[in-house]
Amino acid sequence: MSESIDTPVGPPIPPARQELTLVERVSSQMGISPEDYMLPAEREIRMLSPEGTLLPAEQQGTGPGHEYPIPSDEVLLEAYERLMVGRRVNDQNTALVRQGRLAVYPSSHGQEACQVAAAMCLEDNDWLFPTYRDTVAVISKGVDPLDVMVSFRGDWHCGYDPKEHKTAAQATPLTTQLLHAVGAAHAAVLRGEDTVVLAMCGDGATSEGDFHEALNFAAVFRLPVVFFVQNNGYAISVPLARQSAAPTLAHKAVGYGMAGERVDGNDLVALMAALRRAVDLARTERIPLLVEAHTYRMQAHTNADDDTRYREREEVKEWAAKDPVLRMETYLRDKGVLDEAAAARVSEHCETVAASLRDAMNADVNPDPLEMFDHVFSEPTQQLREQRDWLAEELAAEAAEGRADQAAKEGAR
Amino acid sequence: MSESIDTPVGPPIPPARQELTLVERVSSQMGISPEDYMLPAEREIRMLSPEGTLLPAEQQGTGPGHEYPIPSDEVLLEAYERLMVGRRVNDQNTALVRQGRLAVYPSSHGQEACQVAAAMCLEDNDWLFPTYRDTVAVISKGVDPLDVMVSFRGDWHCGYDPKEHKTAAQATPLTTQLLHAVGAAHAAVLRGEDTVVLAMCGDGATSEGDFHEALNFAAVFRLPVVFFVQNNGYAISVPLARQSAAPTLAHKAVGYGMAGERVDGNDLVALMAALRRAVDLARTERIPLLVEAHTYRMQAHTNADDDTRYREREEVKEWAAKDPVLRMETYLRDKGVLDEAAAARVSEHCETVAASLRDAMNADVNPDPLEMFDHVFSEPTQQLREQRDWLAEELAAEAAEGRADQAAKEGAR
Amino acid sequence: MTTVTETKPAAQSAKPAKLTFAGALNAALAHSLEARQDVVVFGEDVGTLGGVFRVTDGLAARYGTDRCFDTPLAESGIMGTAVGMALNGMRPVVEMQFDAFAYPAFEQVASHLAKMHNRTRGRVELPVAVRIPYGGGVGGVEHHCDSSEGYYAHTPGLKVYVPGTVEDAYLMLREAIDSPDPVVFFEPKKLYWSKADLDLEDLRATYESGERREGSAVVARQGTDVTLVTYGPSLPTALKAAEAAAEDGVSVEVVDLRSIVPLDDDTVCASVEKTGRALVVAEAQGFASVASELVARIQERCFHSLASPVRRVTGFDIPYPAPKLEEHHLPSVDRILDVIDDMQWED
Amino acid sequence: MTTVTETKPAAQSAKPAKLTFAGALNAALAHSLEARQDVVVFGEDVGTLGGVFRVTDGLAARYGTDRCFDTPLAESGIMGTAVGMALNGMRPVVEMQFDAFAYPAFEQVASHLAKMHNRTRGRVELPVAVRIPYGGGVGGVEHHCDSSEGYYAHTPGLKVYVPGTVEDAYLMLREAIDSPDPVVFFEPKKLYWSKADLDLEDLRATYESGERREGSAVVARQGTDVTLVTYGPSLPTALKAAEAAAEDGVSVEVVDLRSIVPLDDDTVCASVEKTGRALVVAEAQGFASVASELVARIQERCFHSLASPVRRVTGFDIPYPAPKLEEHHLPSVDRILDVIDDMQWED
Ligand SMILES: Cc1ncc(C[n+]2csc(CCOP(=O)(O)OP(=O)(O)O)c2C)c(N)n1
Ligand SMILES: Cc1ncc(C[n+]2csc(CCOP(=O)(O)OP(=O)(O)O)c2C)c(N)n1
Ligand SMILES: [Mg+2]
Ligand SMILES: [Mg+2]
Repeated sequence: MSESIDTPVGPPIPPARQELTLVERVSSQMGISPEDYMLPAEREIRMLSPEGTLLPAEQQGTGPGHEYPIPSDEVLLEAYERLMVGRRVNDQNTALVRQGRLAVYPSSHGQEACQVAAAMCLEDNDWLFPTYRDTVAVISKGVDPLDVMVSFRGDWHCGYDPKEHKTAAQATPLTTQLLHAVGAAHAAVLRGEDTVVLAMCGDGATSEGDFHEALNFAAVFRLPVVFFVQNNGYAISVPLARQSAAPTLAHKAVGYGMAGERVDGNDLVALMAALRRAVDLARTERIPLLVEAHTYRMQAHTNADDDTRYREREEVKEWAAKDPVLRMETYLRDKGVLDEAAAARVSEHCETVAASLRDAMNADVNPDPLEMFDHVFSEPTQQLREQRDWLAEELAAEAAEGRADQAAKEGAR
Repeated sequence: MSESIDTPVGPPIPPARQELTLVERVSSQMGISPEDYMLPAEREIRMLSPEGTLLPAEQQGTGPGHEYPIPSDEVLLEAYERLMVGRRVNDQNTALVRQGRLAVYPSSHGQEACQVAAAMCLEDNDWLFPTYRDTVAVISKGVDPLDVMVSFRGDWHCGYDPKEHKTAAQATPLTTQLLHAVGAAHAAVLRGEDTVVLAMCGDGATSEGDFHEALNFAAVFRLPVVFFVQNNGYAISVPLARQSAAPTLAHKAVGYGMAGERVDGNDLVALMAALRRAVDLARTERIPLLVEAHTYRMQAHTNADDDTRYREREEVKEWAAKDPVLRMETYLRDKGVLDEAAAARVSEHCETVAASLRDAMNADVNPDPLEMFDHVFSEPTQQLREQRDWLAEELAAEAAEGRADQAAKEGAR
Repeated sequence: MTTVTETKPAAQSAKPAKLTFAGALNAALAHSLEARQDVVVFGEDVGTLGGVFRVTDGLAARYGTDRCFDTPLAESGIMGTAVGMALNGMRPVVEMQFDAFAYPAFEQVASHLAKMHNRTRGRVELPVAVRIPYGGGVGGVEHHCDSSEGYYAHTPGLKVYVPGTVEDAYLMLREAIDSPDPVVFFEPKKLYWSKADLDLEDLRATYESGERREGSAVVARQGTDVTLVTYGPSLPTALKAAEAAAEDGVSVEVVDLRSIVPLDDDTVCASVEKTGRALVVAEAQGFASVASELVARIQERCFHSLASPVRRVTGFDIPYPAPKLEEHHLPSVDRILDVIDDMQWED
Repeated sequence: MTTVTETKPAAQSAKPAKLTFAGALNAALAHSLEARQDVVVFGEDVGTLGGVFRVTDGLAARYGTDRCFDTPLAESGIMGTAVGMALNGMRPVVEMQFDAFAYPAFEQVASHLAKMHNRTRGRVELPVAVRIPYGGGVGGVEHHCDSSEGYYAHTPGLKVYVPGTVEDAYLMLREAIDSPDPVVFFEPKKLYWSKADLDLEDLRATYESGERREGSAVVARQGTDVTLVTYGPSLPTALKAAEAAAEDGVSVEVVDLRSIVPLDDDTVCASVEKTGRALVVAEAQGFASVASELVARIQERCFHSLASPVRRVTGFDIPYPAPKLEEHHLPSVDRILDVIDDMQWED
């Protein structure tokens, strides 16, 4: 980070006052009114029925200003594979939590279509800003699952290199990462790069002040950020109606002069279509957009949570019927894109990943306690060096005692 | 604050999920679509031309769902008097700052129509939550100008009793008061009172996270709060285009399922009409609303500011032509509501207020330093008592030295 | 009211332990809701769910959803509306779900909650209790284990309470709610499941009899050689260390502060003047912390009674570490014993 | 680099004073913008207006509006985007307009700015400089005069610099911007208009020669009887008090810390071991503050050299008072002299 940047300084921030507002310009290019540009389509975008059949165009919710071309079969097959891996990762990790091998795991079981689409809509140089629940998105972006699990196993806070993977550390303090995403996009724009940044958050997170500040900064500075809200209906126990009285979360775009759209969050085809277009628009027009996906968290918030306290089993069952995995599988099989060979390959891939997770999480890894002092600053201060020495002495004494005890035991034998 | 509340507990918070959303219900009562309910009218509401003539109905910007009856002549005359007093207070205080009698004074010169309407639209039991710039609103609500000036003279932070006047201490940390307003409204609703709360902020303040959280809490809990944004085009030096890319600030209502409206902020008639209706709706429907008034701060941000650095004199001149005082005066004179006698009475009232301000601010008031320890807690802690004693000793020693010096001087004579 | 209940693991106690720390808090909330109509409890997940630690369990059902309710997910919103509610006659008890998640509310706390009474020259009281589950030792992931009491203790206008026993969990939370001043009430997460043989109705009667020990420290264990000053999450560790030291022939007096603001200087100084040595134990990072303040005051006030420098055992000056490392970060019995050992006994 | 420039009022200085504290900061920003392309300066009113204290005056015009620009009015937004920008290769210098207006950014500071390097196991550096005009003594109204360094100094992962001289204003701001770690850089408001006879080009040359005194304290005045440890806004007061004490025959050594984190224990201890007495002076409320830490460390490290307890003169534990009262709140020369008088000289 100490070298200076030698790429030329990028396009200037737009001047304070423009003849046409951004909304007016983009909407008139699209031939629709500014309000129609900003407001989501009347219905959420959906390509597949819950049973996995392609809906007729007029039932997809699309329309003027809300057109979403369906991605190619190739892309969708690739997406399916990641979907399957994601599901397997979720369920393997949940099992490892039960076995006490992981400290915690907030599963995205049920939301994997969102996870996969969020990563796959991006180019290699684009950035992803995920939350604690977005492990599958991080993996889909190309981070090694074992590195991701470092945090959930309790070894260290983040186990991968955010800069290598253009994937920020998974954020726990809600909504804070949206601002980081905006800053990352701003940096790219200042350098004249055409990077797009996708920032993820949940429905509950939209209530935080940082949500407002992030969307507003992105709009005012015209930054290519796609804000992707996974609305799974709950923030731990608190239902959406306690978070918002807006008709939909996508309506929040209007307050920033942004376009908002709603998508069926369990329909991988619709998600891929909508997010890809959002990313394209963000890149070509250099604008932010808001996409809300309506989905469902099938399991409790984390292993520490008991969801029977706040939601009906009936509701959970209803959503099981809309599971994104089956839906996508049916569609691809019916279409002949997913044949037996492909299915077998996918399933093998899933098992390999799961096995490596099991092996790694069952291994005993013990981080070095002295490392606690190494990354507070780029160089430890005098104060930290003294504290490090104190701990080092303690550890040495303990080790010596341990050796003494051991020797005593061995002597006694 | 230590007695328990004996009024019955008020109407329950609405249940988590409702058949119809609030927006759907209210808008269908009004016979318009939810989007038309939430979005501001196409043009800002304006009753008077810049020259002070009543505009024909079709030019007022009103329409279905956006009807604003004009208040009675009596009310408007009363409003005019407060407007004149407000202008006089602003200019007197600015003069006192120049003379070094006040530490600081953020003048609302040019915005007095907003100030007066904000206070006058409320009933006695309604609460006002003002900012540093809203001195005239606080006075219009009935607080003694001399009490308000305690803070600007530097004696203490707030000089009036917020509970007596149902007027919060003027807030400096931007936008924080909007949440206080929401809490105050929530308290009233819980006790079954039909209080309305009006919360004021500037255009810059809408960018803070607290703006979002306040509007959202108010909407989710269905609280009778009118959020009144005085958009004067600048946050110190930063123009509106750097605060928001939305078509108008009133559009921000949509993200909360609220109605937003824009009003000409230099037209006291339109402001009175729009705010009164907002307060009525808030009270009868128990809903929050957002009202944006477009106005202009004619002077620098405060006496410490130099506005020639960031805005053209031409622009200031343009706005001078739209001055709210002249406009209202012309209208009321032309209508025969303001005759010579009334004008003389108003002018006398203004001079009385100004004279009392001058007298009070020119008097030397010195707060007791030991009072610094009295209001940190309801009872000073042991630690504070010790610190108070320390200072008391110091003051006593200084006084003794002063007396000794004095005696020495007198002895020498 | 002078007996001090040590927190013992249930298995070791003679009678079956009845009351948990979390249960005592829950009861204190319930009794407060019953005692005064102006009390309202709100925050994230405190309603239907009963809080992620179940401290508000059953309150919404028993007292109604207008007395105990969930808010949108926004801590500044929770704190700011609590300020407004209190200004308009209510007595809010708000929960910040975890220590680090109170930071978004910091402006509302520092600029309003702490200052309103003073700003308005005493005309407005803000009787708000802010409950913060806090501290480490429970294997929590990042941002869930901060010891943040230092930020609040450093902010004039806030009272700061940290109970370390089940009894105090009940009594001090009721005091916090009844206080006319804002109180930041820290609940050591690792004590939530600690238990004591206490009868709730006795506790309630004690509290309602009007006896108070607000702002006063207690001597949690008598001793003669060295004074160990501590509070909240470190109290059980301190008591264990004192026990162990006794076996080595060092008699440790343990002072449980209970309240950081106000602070009971008299009890602390009386003990240090008696023992001539002092050690402060607290989990938070030590730099510019409550522990620093305690060391500073003790040497300021008891300098000539001190046989050796006042020492401290605190968390290191590092961000709270990952679960597998926290045991090395937190003050431990061994670390305390080492420091006691090192207190110039030859003098 | 060991000469220390005392801040003198222009009228008293022999040569016409050339450089103000604010001017030195402005130059440091300009030279940093010139020295590295990754530096960007942003915040509220820092662009067109040049900042409410004119510290960023002319930067937008000279270096372009993509190097120095105004943001929407949202401090969490400013801090959060700075984190993201730094993560993606920039070197942001952000301004919080006044001390108390940095509080909305507290979560971004405490949970991300301070922790990111550690969270990512050292993989991500966040070279962000946060400029905060701070402290009192300028007749400011409420929320404009907080001494908030304690909050940041208590947060592991942040460096905290507080220059007290015009020379340090320049050198330390450049250090802060070049630091690979986040630095909270406090600018004492009451020193903005203080002046010194310094040549900017000399300063620039000195800095660019690579000589550094990062994190080290300096002895701002030599003395033998008592050590006065201070920093930033209190430095001129401390020097005046030392002058006055000299007239009373007490020789005061003044240590200017310059950097709170990291802290130069060696310089402080060397002085205290020499003088045998220590006094800490700081404007912030004293409870659980940087001053507490200094008192604690001095007694921990120099106990056996101390002839009397380490004392402190700080702001009282009250919200910052209104303009007419601030003179009674702030450490004054007289108050410092009183405490020095009280340091058991008969011993
Ligand atoms: C600032 C902050 N406050 C509170 C929490 C505690 N918390 C963790 S997850 C969560 C609910 C989040 O809900 P949502 O945004 O809908 O995401 P989901 O968990 O449903 O994916 C809460 C309250 C937190 N992590 N950060
Ligand atoms: C949280 C916070 N940040 C910054 C400031 C400093 N400040 C005072 S007024 C102001 C501009 C406010 O603009 P606006 O909201 O439009 O109100 P106006 O002054 O125009 O009435 C700023 C930045 C503040 N008071 N509070
Ligand atoms: Mg959710
Ligand atoms: Mg403005």
